[in-house]
Amino acid sequence: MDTSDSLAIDYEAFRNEVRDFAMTHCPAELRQAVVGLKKLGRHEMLSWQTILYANGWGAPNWPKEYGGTGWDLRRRHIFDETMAECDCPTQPYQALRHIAPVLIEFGTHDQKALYLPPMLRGEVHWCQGYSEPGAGSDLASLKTSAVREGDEYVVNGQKIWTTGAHEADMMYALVRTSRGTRKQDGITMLLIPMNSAGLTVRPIRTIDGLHNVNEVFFDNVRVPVANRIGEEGKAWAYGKFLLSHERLGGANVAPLIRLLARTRRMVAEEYRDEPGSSHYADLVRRILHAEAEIQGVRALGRHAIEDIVHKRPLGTVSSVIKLLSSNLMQTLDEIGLDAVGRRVAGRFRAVGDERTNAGEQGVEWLHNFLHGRARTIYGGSSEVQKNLLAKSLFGA
Amino acid sequence: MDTSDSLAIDYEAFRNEVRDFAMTHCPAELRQAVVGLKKLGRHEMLSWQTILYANGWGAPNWPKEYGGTGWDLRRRHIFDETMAECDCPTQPYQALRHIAPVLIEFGTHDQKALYLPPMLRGEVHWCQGYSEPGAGSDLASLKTSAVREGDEYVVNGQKIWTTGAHEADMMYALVRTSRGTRKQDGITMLLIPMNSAGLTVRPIRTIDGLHNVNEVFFDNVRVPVANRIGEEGKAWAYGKFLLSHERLGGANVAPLIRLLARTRRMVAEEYRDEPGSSHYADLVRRILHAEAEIQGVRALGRHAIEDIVHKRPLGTVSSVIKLLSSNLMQTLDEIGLDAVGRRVAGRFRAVGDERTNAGEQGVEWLHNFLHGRARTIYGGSSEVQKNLLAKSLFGA
Amino acid sequence: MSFAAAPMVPGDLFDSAARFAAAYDTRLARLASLEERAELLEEAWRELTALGWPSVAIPEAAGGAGGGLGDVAALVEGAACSAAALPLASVIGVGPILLAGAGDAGRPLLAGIAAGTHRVAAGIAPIHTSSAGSPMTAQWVGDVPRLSGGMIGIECPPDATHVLVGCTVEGEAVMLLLSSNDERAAFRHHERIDCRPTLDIQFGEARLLKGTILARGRDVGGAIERATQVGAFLTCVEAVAAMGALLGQTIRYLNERVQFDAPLSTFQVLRHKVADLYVVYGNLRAMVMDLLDRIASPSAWPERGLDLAKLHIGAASRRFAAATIQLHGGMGMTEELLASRLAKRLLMVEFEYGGAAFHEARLMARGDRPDAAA
Amino acid sequence: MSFAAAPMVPGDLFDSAARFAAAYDTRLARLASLEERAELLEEAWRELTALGWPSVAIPEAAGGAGGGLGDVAALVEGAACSAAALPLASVIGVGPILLAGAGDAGRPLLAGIAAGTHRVAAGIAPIHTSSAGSPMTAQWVGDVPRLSGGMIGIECPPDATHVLVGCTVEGEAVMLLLSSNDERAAFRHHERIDCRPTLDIQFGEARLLKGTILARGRDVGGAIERATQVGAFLTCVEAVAAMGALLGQTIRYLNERVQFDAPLSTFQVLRHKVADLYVVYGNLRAMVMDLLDRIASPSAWPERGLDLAKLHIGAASRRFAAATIQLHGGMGMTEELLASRLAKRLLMVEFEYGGAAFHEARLMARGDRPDAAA
Repeated sequence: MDTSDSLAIDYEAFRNEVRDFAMTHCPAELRQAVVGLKKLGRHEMLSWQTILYANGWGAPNWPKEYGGTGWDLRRRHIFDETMAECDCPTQPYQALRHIAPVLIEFGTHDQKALYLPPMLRGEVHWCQGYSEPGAGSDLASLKTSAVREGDEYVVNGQKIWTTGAHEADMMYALVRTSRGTRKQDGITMLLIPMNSAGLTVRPIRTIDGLHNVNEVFFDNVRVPVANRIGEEGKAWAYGKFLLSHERLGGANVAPLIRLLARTRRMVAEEYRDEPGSSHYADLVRRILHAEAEIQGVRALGRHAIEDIVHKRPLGTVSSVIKLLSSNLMQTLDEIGLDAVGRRVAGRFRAVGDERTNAGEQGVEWLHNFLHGRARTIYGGSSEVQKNLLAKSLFGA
Repeated sequence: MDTSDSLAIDYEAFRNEVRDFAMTHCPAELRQAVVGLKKLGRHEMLSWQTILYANGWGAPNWPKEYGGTGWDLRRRHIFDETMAECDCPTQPYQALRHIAPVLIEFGTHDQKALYLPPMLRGEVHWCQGYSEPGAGSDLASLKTSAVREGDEYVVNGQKIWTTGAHEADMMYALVRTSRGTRKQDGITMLLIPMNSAGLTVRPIRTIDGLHNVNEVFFDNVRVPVANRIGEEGKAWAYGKFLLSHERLGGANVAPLIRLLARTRRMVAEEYRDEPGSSHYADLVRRILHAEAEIQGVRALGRHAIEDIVHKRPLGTVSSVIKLLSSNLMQTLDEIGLDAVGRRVAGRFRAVGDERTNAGEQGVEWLHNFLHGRARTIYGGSSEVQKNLLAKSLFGA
Repeated sequence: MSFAAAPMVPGDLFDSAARFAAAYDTRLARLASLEERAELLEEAWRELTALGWPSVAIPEAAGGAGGGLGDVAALVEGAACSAAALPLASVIGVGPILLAGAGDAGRPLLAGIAAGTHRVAAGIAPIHTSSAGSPMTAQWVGDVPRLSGGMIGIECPPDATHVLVGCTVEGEAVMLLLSSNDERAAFRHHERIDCRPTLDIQFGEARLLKGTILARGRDVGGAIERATQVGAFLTCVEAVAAMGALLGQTIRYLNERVQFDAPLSTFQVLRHKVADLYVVYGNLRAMVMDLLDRIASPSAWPERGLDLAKLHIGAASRRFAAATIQLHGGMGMTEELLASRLAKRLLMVEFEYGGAAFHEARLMARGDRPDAAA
Repeated sequence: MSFAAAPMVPGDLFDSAARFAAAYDTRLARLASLEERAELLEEAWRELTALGWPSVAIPEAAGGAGGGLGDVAALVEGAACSAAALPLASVIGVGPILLAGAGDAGRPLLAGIAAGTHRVAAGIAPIHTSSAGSPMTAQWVGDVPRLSGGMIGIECPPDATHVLVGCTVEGEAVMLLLSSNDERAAFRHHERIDCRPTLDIQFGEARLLKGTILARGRDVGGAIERATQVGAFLTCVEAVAAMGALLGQTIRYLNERVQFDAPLSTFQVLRHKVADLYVVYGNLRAMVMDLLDRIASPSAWPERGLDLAKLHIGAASRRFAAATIQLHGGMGMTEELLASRLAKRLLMVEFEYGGAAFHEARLMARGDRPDAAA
């Protein structure tokens, strides 16, 4: 992070530059899909990545020497906010934000040279192999095993909830190479090609009826030792590094603000013919309360970024932001359900048209509601966040 | 309980008899005080008890041989419901419902002869000495000690939250006479005259600004051994007996129904000039939801009474009823606060008029709200009830 | 020993419906394609017709079993324990009650249903029209009703033969009967959020529907009102049944699932959340059982009680579903899990037979008048 | 190490107000009688006047300290940590802002306040009238305002010398100044639910108030609006301060209190409830700090942001108070406990400077227009 030149930077000019680029270079159909709350897959995400790369913005969070922008935290934050405001898709975060920083910190020279450039160019799609059937919130309980045989690891076991596994080229996975006294010991990180022999992807039909996540089975999958990140058995520390690196992902409240505006618009539209109904008033009231809370989250995010810039301790703010954001998104999802439900809940899927994004106008709010239930589960469930907060509040 | 003649009883005729009696014999000023959510003290409760006694209804829950009515459970339930519907005060429950059944079951002949008749006639006011500063939900942790010296116990320690201690003649108290391996052992029940030397009552000003409860200090208070109920050190069992005896106190939902009607009336009155306001609609909606839930609680109570009558196991229904009733009362209290608050919260106590029940019209709803916070604390806090339920639901 | 929900309407009907629905649900859960699911539902409907379910509430004189609402409730409750994707309540409960308003004119249709030759979807105008979109409107042209707009989300048995429409034409209650291939209307089929089959009917601009009037007048109006309330009530029955089943699933899951080296059921916050759900369930279960008792006594139809129940259960079902999905963690997001399907069944409750706005408006219009007797 | 709330506006003013208020609060909590409490509050007001607090926001030209809203906020925040029963925000914050709208005519009064010779209660018609009861109405009789009805619940310093009234007479904004013993009005004194002194003014049927006009016109209207929003904002500052203090009290209590042989702070449900409260507190604290920043930049008065904040914090304060009382068990019911007094302070928040209905109506009337700059 280059705070040295922070004073010299005109952040408002930067914001305008990003906005102009987004509005002129992001394809209309992509922005339309984002506005319509549609699911984005490999193709959409990689094509947008290619465009950003061409402008030198492939990796806002990487140092310049690896082809990143080298931006300071404030500019990264402005970039994220503005892109979200302009309804641009998110970049392939599993590659750029999750595994790349780990590679840059702990990878070998060869690994960086092999994997980073294709990520930048939007040529390779990555997925994350962490969760297992018996290891969700309690990730350290993972059991998928990797046994070393010569220059290879032989991997056996199962991953679950693997977003995008069916479209991915590569997976970065946590596997168990030994059992220590602490279950956090003996965990190793491997980069696994998805076309490896013995690797099977099975779609999970989620509650929204769509296919977003998968189970991934490993049956004697052989992975070269050269694909191991860092030391054997030390990957828990890399995971923690990643966590601290991404701890302010939640500070980008632009998606929340965008959903707020969209919800308000939709409710006004849906109740166009009943402006005096007490249910409309009730929905508007709930939107106002959500807006008020979002004011606070936005300020929390800004304060946190300033704390990082000024090297003040962050404390538990990332947990607070995660809890607030996930709850607020669900609040808005629920307002969405309430507004369109009477018209659309009885017509969720049209017989004779099973395309993912087909269906009655407004049905995306139901998908959103269902899909959004996971917001308080993934990325550290609300229960886990509250355990963390309580520990800090009570001093034990 | 005489279920033998249940089939022969005309319960509707009984209900009418109770209603007629209540409407003709309960003094208007008493019923007015109940309607106005006023605090009732010793005088009000005992005067009503005297009237009921004169009609042979002094103790609806006692067997006939002790001067009770000998009614079956259904009639007792109808009696309670109807009295509440008619806005009659509750009878002195600490005497009639709490200590009397214990006396009848475990007391000596002399104790019964000495204490029961004055209770019936409304001559003696009782209070309960259970809670201590370190023993609230965890009652068995009580520390007030009683050491035997000849024919007396010498009592030292402190009770807290003692309702009506400042107006009471007698206290039934749990004290510790020894320490066993289980902390439930070594607890003894004593009947203690409130005018004993060394006994001090200190008022607690509660959050509603009123004086309802007290601290009671024991400084070498000497209590005759003749005032001990049952065996020394066995009182935990008597407490449990009492609990099972009173476990359906909550089945009388008449107070809840009465508060519902009163809340509805008050809200309509308070918003008389703003019938179209969305806040009025919101309050009415909340009242409707409360009414719906009360339908369920009422049915739960009725089902539970039938279960007892037919000797079916009750399970956890008393916890369910307690949780629902206390929450619903608080919901209605809160609607009350919302409706009158803008007019009365800024004028809570009038300078120059400190009488308990003085103040702006409607201020009783604020008292009620504040006082009502304790509903989910006393008589088994909501947290304790949920622990009990969970144990039953999970089988451990 | 841990929790198992006790039926509200126990007996053979409940048991056989529960078994039947569980078996089909297991098969249905494996199928992703709408076409395959529709085929399986058709098979299920044939089987339950053979079991005589559609005739359970039809008078003996019309060839039915002459049962009451309690029998329908027992079947509906049993099936709801597995979130059965079948329009049972509306077809075997609401339909016959609506038809009863047609008097003799409805007799042949009732007989057809009882015989298994007719499968009838029952649409009720105020329930199945949405104020957003193009709600149905109707005028008289002489003696012929002219309909515009349409109706949406009508529950529909597999391969329906007829659609019954209860509506109002210029203030007069009218019952129309359309063949399911009537060319004067456009029919469109959907799955609801809980996977049940539904039907939209669009009449377009102004469609003259000659020969569709089955009955009209005051009895029809009464039947529409009664059918609406029975639909709402059976929805409540299903909601409580689904809650009980979901609670059982949740408790079992938390007892079995280990995280941080202990079963989830040892974590106090999760225990209390389950206790909260149990309290909600216990309250609503008692409410519904009580309403069933009151309904059984014909002198005191609990009009207000039914509206209150439906008003409240819609919102309660939503919260119940959300809480149980959260308690199941990631597993709660899998459609293949019975718990998720039960949760989706609960999400639908608010939108069936009148949502909160509908019942609130009725209650407010009626004032605080209590039901005839308690 | 466990939680301690960090001030939003740290510095000497905060520290001295916190110390001052804590000392008086300890003494006040022991007094049950309204008369004794009133005497102590009078002593406190004399002392804080000697410390110069009433003059903090008064321009130097009028003999004040020339401070800004930040200084007022610091004092108010410090005092709110002990739920001080003093009308600080309204007297030292809202009053001077209202008076500023009177221009030169207000100067002598401002000087009197700065000098400590005047104690002024500030009533604002739309805030301090209740639509239930007899709201104030006003007409012109020539150049003299004729007032009927009255105003209620105006925060009032001990032994007030004057009452300032901002209101509208036939569409024109007017500022009236009444002596506190003006015989044309009836004054009645109360304690609020949080023990602060308040004043009701009743004008009865139709009272001619000759010689009371301090100023009239557009600037007065602007000052009334500004004073209302500042009052609401300072209420939010107090609410957040009270929440922080209450959270600290609650955590300490749970760490110390043993039940079932373990400190209460070891029970997971209680831990999570406290975590929930902390999240609410953290959010509102950031919101209020952000608003203070935006207020400090005069080009972008955050009109919408302030309305949203007050709308939300009223309801949040209620829930916060209820939850902490429950967490304190029986202890939460004792008025002698600081936590109870903080909780009662929070209960009052919804009813100060416009409740939810007031701010909702403003927000809806204004549409979705955002503040000038974020």
